[in-house]
Amino acid sequence: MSGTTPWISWTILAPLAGATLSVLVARRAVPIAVIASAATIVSVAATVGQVASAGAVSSAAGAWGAPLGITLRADGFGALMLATFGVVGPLVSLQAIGRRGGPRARRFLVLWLFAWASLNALALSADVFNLYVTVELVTLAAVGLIVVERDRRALAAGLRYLLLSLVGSLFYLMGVALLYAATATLDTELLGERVTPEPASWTALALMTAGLCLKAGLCPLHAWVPPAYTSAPPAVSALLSGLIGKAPYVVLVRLWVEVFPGSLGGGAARLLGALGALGIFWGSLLALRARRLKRVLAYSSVAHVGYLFLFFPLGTAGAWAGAAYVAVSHAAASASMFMAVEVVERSVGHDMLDATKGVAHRRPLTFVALGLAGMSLMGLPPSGGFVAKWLLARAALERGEWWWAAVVIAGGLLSAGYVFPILRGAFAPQRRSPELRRAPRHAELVSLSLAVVALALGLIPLRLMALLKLAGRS
Amino acid sequence: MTLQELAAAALLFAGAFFFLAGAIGLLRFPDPCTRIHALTKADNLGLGFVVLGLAVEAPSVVLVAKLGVIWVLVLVSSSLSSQLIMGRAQARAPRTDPRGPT
Amino acid sequence: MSVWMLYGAAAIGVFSAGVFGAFGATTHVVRRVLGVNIMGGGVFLLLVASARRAPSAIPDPVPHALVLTGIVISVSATALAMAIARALSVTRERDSPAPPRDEPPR
Amino acid sequence: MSLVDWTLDGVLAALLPLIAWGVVTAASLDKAIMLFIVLGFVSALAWARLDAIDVALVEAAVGSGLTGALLLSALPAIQPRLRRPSSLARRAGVGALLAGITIWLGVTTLRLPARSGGLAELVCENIEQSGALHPITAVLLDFRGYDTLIEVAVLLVASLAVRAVQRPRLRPGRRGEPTSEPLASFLNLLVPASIVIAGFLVWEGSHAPGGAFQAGSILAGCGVSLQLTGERPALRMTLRVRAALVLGLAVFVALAGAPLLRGHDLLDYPRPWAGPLVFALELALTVSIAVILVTFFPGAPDRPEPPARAADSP
Repeated sequence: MSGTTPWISWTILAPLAGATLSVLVARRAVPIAVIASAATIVSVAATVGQVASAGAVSSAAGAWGAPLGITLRADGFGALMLATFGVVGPLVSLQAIGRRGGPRARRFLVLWLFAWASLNALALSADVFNLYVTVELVTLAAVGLIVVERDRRALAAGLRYLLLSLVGSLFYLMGVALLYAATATLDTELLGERVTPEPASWTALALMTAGLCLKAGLCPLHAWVPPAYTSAPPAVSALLSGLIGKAPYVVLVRLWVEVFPGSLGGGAARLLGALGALGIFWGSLLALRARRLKRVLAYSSVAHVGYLFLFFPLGTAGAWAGAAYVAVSHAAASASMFMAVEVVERSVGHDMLDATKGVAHRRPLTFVALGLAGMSLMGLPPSGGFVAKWLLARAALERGEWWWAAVVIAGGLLSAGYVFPILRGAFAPQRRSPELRRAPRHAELVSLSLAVVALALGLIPLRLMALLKLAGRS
Repeated sequence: MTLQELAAAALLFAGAFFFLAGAIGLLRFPDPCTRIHALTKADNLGLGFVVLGLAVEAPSVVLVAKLGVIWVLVLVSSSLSSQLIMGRAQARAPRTDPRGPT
Repeated sequence: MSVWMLYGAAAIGVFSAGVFGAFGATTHVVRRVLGVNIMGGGVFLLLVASARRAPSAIPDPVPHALVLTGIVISVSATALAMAIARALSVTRERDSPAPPRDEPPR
Repeated sequence: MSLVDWTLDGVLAALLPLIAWGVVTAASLDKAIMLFIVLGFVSALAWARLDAIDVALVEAAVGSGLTGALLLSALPAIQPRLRRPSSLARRAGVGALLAGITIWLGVTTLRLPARSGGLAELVCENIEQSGALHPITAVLLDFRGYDTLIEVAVLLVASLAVRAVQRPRLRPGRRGEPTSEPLASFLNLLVPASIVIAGFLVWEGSHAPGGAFQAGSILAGCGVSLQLTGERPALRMTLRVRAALVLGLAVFVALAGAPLLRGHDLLDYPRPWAGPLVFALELALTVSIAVILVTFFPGAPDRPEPPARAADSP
């Protein structure tokens, strides 16, 4: 890289430096985290700007370049993920800053900074082994966040998530070993040129895909998702479901689009799509039956992972845009819902579905947030979720494979089935006002702003789509 | 085959013999005391012969010194660990062994 | 048949044993951790074995470096898993029994 | 290759999966962990046979030694009630899956290109310009230094998370049984010996097998021995300890970021200075790795807490 400011590297180094410093100067952890977050946001914005104006940006670590060194590359998809992490993450972390100090808030902030650095590194990495290392950093930081409050069920869920995640990573790593043995490179672009249809390559693809599906919680492998998302502190659930859960998918897309583009739309891809469809139905049905708000949201996340996988059988640019849009809009909407549920839980004392009864009048901001984010989850216009599902359905019809479109529409109807009861309970007229405890004001504001983001995504899709098209690979 | 090589081979074989004897002893002897006894023979004598055998063939004095250091380190750690194991075995013996303390 | 193939085949055997330990043997957390570590050992062995295919004198150093990184990551994850398992068995005793699946936490 | 070589490699290669199978099917957990440690040492032998001396060193010290100690020291504290035997159907399912995976992977592996130098040549061509003359150190800290940067972050995150889940009560190391005389004198010998060996390994790392990870794990082994024998209490999070924890990552981030300020790529060391910079980085990493690995151990082996104690969460 020459001449341009290396913002792309700062998106990783800034949060990493902030995290390091706030471990050292624990007493000043909060201000350090604020400064590091600001620096990271600036770097992310600048990187996205560079990508939007000049196309993909890259930087070779140590100036070596592939195949000897590791390359960081921000294409349209990478920039979109960077932007998502950089908008949703800091908003969620505001609640820890708002809680003002305390060892728990400090631990949360440090681990979040590490997680953010690793998520950015993951979005930018163009090296399959480096992706493994960053995925492990994401996982360990996520487990740290889950268990940070030492709640017994969170410990159990965190341990389960950690072990399954490690198994997934090692399947992935086995694939990396085979790919390197076959091609003598780890760089995704070079791999794309050198991979030939031979047993080692498709075995590697199968192993890596299986490992990543386990980590992403694709339907038959989703058993770890609900315990982790429901027992973690709400802000952590918001990060897990909104951002961290997308990390394995980002790696998977890199793998299929850059290394194995020929497999898109093929038999294995159809299998992934079918599992995605299964996830949409199964997740939505379980969400319909759940009686706790957090469980509804956790199962809804399982369903939304399903939408992401509809990209693989379609494999067109339109489907890619749709899947990326699902990722982005679900990140904002789901994080917003989890934060709103935190407010409800703190106000009422529990998070049963009927906890929302009559709370709308007392916590209007939260319920505006729930309503807007719920619209996006259901895919009602003009939310981001609507654009996402519309893009996916259109891509399916363009390829003449109407059944995927039917899945998308049915999934939307089912999600209406589990989102409406939350809102109906909330807005139902109530004879006497329920006793409410004090709830954190900043959590309400965070939830509302995330919901506004989810809505706004539906109003400005064209700009983001232009960004995605730049990548122009698929 | 030179005399040097012959000597090295003989020493290595001697070392291997003690390792084999130690391994058989570990498997066949009845109680911790005698097992440890068998093991220490393997560690001390067996490794000693192997180190000697390698030292005969070693191209430099530094390498001989390194081999010697390895032998001493293994001696220290094996004597210490057998001492610890026996200490623990004796502490447990009255409870686990119906025939009384050994 | 060459030496690397010998170790390559061994690596696959080790990996499979690890998969069995992680998924199949029992659900005890220590066994799972052992299984995961053995899976890692299999992958590392394959990497190192495949580095020895060159006819030249020195093996490919890149897989060696990857394996070093992998071992360190493995031990980090193992340490975290054991710490959580310990914390879990300490808390287990005194906390109230787990609430039913869909009940509020208190 | 002589017959002796073939026999040796054949025996090692056959032993590895057998021992691995023994670990996962061992009747008791103690036995499983012991066999796991044995597996580590046999792997180290195999790696030495495959000319991977660095890997053998790290495997023996970290993969087998420290991991084994971690598992063994935690075992008494983990209640056996966590154990639930898996159902026959599950075992059969996993077994069938496994047979498939093994055959499939085995065939694939044996059909890989039989001769490939990988990136060895490229590494040799560029090693003069890197910060180290030993190829593996050059890959770890220069060519793929960015991987190592993230890896050090992984270590630090694991250490922080381990600390976070420990009950504060567990942190001070409890003195176990009184240290025996020979053990005490061994520990006295251990500290200076480990420091010398670690220093030697860091120095060697620039041109021969050795380096920060090997040296750090030797030092950590010493620290863990002191802690597990109750000779020293577990580390308290004083400023000095925290500084040691983050030193490696801090130096690494600084080395990664400094070139950015001059308009270069990250980790692009100024070439004439690459050698000294990489050596300084190795020293910092050695300290951090040692301390981080020690923090993975919560103190002397403990038993489950008596149930009567009150919850300590505020």
